[in-house]
Amino acid sequence: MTAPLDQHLPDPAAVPSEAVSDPELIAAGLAAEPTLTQPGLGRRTLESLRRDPVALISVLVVVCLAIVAIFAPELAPYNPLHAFPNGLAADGAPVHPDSTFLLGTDPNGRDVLSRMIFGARVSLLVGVVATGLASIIGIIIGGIAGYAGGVTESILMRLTDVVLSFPILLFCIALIAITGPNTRNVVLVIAFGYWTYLARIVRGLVLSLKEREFVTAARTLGVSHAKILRRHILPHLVPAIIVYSTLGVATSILIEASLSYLGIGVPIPQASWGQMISQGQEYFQTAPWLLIAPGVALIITVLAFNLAGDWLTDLLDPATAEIGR
Amino acid sequence: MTGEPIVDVTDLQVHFRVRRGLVGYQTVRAVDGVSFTIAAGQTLGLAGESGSGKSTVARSLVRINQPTGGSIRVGGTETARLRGQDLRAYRRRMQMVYQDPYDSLDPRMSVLEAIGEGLAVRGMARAQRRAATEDLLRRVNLPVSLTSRYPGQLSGGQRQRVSIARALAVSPEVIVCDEAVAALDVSIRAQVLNLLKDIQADAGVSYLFISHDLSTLRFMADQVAIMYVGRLVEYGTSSQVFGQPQHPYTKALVAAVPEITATGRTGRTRLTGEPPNPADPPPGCPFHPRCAVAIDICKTLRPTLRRKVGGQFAACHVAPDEAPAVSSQGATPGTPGAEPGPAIGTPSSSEVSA
Amino acid sequence: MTGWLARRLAQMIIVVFGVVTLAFLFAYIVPGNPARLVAGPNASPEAVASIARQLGLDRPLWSQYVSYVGRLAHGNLGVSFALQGRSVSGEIWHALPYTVLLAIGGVIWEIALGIPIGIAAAYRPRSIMDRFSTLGALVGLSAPPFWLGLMLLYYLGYKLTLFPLSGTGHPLIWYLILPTFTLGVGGAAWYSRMVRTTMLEVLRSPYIEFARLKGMPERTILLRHALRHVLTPVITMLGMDLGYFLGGVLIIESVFGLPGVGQLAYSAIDTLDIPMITGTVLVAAVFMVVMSFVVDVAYTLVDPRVRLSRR
Amino acid sequence: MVAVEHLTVAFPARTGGGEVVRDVSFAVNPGERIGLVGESGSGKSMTARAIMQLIPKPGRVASGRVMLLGTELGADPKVAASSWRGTTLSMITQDPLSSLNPLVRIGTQMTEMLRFHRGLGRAAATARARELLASVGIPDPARTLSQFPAVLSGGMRQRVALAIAVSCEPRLLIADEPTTALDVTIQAQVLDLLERLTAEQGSAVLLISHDLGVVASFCDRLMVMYGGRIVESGPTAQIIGAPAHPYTRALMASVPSMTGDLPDRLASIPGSPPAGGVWSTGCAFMPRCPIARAVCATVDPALLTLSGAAEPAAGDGAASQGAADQGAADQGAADQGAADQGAADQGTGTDEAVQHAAACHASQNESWGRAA
Repeated sequence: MTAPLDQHLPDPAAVPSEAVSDPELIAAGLAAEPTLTQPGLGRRTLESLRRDPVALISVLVVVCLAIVAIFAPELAPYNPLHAFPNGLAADGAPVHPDSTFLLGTDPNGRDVLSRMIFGARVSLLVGVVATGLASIIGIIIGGIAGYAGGVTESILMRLTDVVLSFPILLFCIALIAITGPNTRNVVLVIAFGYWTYLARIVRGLVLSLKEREFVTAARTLGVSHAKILRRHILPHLVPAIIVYSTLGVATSILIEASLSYLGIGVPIPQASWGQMISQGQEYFQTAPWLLIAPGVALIITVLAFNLAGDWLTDLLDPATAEIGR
Repeated sequence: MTGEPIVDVTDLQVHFRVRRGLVGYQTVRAVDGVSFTIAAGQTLGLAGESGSGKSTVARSLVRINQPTGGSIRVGGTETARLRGQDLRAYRRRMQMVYQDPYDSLDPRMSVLEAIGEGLAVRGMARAQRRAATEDLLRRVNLPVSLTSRYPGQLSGGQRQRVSIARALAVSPEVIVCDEAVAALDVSIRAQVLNLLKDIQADAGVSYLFISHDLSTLRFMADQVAIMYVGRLVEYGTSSQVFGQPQHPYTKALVAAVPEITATGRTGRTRLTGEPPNPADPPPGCPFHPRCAVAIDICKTLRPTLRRKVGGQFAACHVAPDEAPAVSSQGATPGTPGAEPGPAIGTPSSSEVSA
Repeated sequence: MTGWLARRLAQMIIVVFGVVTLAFLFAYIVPGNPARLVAGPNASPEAVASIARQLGLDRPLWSQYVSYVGRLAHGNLGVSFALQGRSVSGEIWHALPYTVLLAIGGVIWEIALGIPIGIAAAYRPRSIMDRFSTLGALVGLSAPPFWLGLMLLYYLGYKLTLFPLSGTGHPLIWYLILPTFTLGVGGAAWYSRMVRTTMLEVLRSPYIEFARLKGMPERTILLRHALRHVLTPVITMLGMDLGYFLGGVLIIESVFGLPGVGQLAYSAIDTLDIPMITGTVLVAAVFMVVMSFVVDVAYTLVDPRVRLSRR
Repeated sequence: MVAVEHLTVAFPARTGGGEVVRDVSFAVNPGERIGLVGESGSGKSMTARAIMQLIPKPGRVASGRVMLLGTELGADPKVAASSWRGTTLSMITQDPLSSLNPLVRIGTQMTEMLRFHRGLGRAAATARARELLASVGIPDPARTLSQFPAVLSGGMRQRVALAIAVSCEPRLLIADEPTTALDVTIQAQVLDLLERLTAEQGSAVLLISHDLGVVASFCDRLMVMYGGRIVESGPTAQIIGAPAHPYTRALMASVPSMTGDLPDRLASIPGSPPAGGVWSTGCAFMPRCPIARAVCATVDPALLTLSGAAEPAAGDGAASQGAADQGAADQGAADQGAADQGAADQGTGTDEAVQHAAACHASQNESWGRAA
């Protein structure tokens, strides 16, 4: 597999952390003009969706996927696990797409469309839960490392480095091979691989927030550390967390598909896109839809999450707006 | 006007450790033996170039930086080594107004929340905070309608007033203003300076007013201290220091102030060179490489603050000392009751620097 | 800089130790008795016990850890359970050339596709070229690599018979074109996006304005003044990718049937060959750690500002 | 030599813009030192960028033009900007820490310009760069050439930027807040250097600053900007000695002095400068003006020569309220009073340009008796 997407996430922590920041060395430049009154976030969201059709479509796709995933039993035409007798041609080959089976059948005579719909459920569930878990771990570890500094920071960041250096996919595969493939394990190993990126991002943000004058001001007012973290630091992390979680869902879905493709993801006979591709692989000369349908669904899903993440980046500006004015 | 000094800083040292090598450190003496006092209701102006340590002095007074040595007595209480609950209680007595009006207010907190945070620290119940916030806004000449605004909706001058109101929320005895007007436009700067003076007249707070702009200091300060590479080089009343500067560095600073006169730029004394790196200051008097009147001893022996002919203190081998006949009591800068003399000639500052 | 280098090296050693410990713990917390795995399902309890003694499994954990680290220090990764009598390091050594070629090829595709496309997109933002490449980059990012590989095999290999279908042969490069491309295309998409963003940001900076004020032609500004700023993040990403690829790109190897380190690990997992699994995991992790060290050093050499702050 | 004629720079309204520079006209004569003073958002930096034809997007020159030696800049797309930018006109900007490319050696940043504009070879360009660095007071120029900007202090970097800007002996050097980010002693050094270099080469200087003190000590002639317009212009001595516009007066009074008696309070201007780009009709300073009249709210006063400066006898003619030709016409309020054409045309010629002029309804009446 190629480098996972998360490897390329812009990393605020990449800035050399040892750089000296003597307040007196920062020149007393002229202040910029005050920004004009900004409309509320709700109105800005609608406005930017109206101006950006690509973002609108991607958000709609994400919403549709969520609906499909939630109402899979209601939306799917057939039971995804049922092998139809008429689902296989006389020679035992899968049936081409027709009016009965809109996307044809698989080598077991099961309806591909129904399996796709239930596959969406698996993809989203794994993507969202794994990312959520990773975010929580990442925020806690990154936040503590950034705010506490010193030895605590060194220990936590070396720990992060160790996990980061591990070949996560290989590690996941080994773990799952030993513990047995099930959805819970898939979620856990993906979360185990992904929290490090969030931890590094959160640590970088907290480090820079900690040096901001309004945090210093709160400290000199005598505000407690807990209150500073809750009121001055956490709210500024929200945009970054939203953006990187959205991108994280895309990454997690890809990893889940890869694991399932290798046969160690979501266990058979449950439907998963990656596993469908793996199964269709042998039939790609006679039944290309087995390969194309789940592949296209994967691309569209991941693309939609990536585009939504891009749009959120513009809207919330995790790196600058929250640090900016 | 006089009385016990509210702030009495003696031989303040703030050193930073910079990593060198695998386990080694190098010590940077950002502040190296600074002593001064501020009388109640008065203003001490502190001037110096980048890297002189003036902001570090400010930050160690409000305990953002931990002093390495020396004492900071506020209202008679030693505060340099307070921790935990005591430190939080102390913070209320000493507040700070920051340079950058765009960074010193949390962009996600409304004016009410920002000022209310200070009131909450003082223990005020939530119900009373709105009225108290409005009072504070009135004191800094802002309309009370601003309470629900966010910093992004305020101009630089308005933000700086909100910062002042937030500082006032805890009723401090001393406010440290670190380049508090440097980022403001000239016409706004005058408004804020006037406001600070009004507040002082009303509430009797003392200021440590830090600025690189000497004309602003002359307007604001009762006493003035000039810093160069971590130490005071001149210290006296505003009229002594600006009227008859004794240290050659102060003289050059005063001469370099661009005045609004159409007299051109000729015939002024100019400093050559740049301020030294605080991590590696020159031996002897740190100013000697840039000094026009330096003599041999300046290269080896670091001068201590001594009373000079104008009545102020200066750390210079060349500037003539005060004639012994003059009573030192009469010429004490600004606060006759608080004689800073003995506190200044501390042993560490008279040692020959390595 | 030597001080910084020493500290960074110490940091790297700590991380390597962490990785080794994690790999060790992994191998020994695995459910089931490794001795039984070695002895086979039909072995007598006595045989299993004797193998356990041979492997030192009866000793306390810390003592096993010490001898494990001691063996590692001599480059000894142990003996494979599944491939009787063969040393793990020897197997990895045989598989490594394929993985190295694959990794280098993938990185070459990333650079060759990503950087020019990114520059072209930044040169005229919002132009047709920009929009086209942005969309292409996003699709490249979102396509699952195993699916992309299969599609390439199907259309270019099977339908058009332009490329061999899978495995290895002569000339080897012929067999590597599709796998390396599949490997590099996702990264290339990232590179082009990152180059574009960085470039646009740099082009708004005061020093670019100053270069314009100097009257320098736009070409010089782009290639001499702006491009350098793109190189730093590219070096970071390149190094990390290389480190990652060198650990074995399991999916690509398995789609294209290349006998690299990834395949080795995969089949080891199939047979629960613990020494082989930990060996490959360890090798991959060490590549990663070393590359991130190399990247940091390269960073220091490339950017004079970083050099100053890292005394 | 350089003439700015009725220049208006506008940003699209949706970006929160508007006209940030409005109807600005002035001329720079060879070898002249001219100052442009104003607060943030007054349009002074944008005026400079408009001269260099480098207005940041999405801004644009909405009307007016910039003439260089009789040719309009940017009129002929075949004439590359590099034919005059950096050679005839050059500019240094405020932030010395970021105006040099941190990843390019100082030598390259200097020689690339000499090689491109002057066609010098590598060795000749390097030799010239060394001379230039020495002339701006950089110790060890040869070594500095091979270094990166990060090793230099802010003051040293601004010296290098200055050396680059004068390396092709420009006819006009625009210096936009060149010393604002520097310490006061370094500031004086850099200004001295600017003075010496431009005097040696006979270059004119347009010095832009928020600090009236800096500009007054350096320039022969001043222009004061407020709300995108020039509100007062004239010889330095006349403006400093007898400021005509209430804004200029207030600006001078709000800066504490180093000499003389200390006031208890500083004279301050109430309110804040306009947020930039969005103006009501009438004088932009009106809301803050202590001497505003009814007419100030509706008619934007034109920049009129104060006849009192040149010909005291004719003072009354120019000083009539609303004596604005362009301003009144633009606002559709030409009936506000008879325009004195001769005095109203602040013009671009040498003679008019050095006369004291102000854009204020009230002060044109009242102040001149006092000044004369």
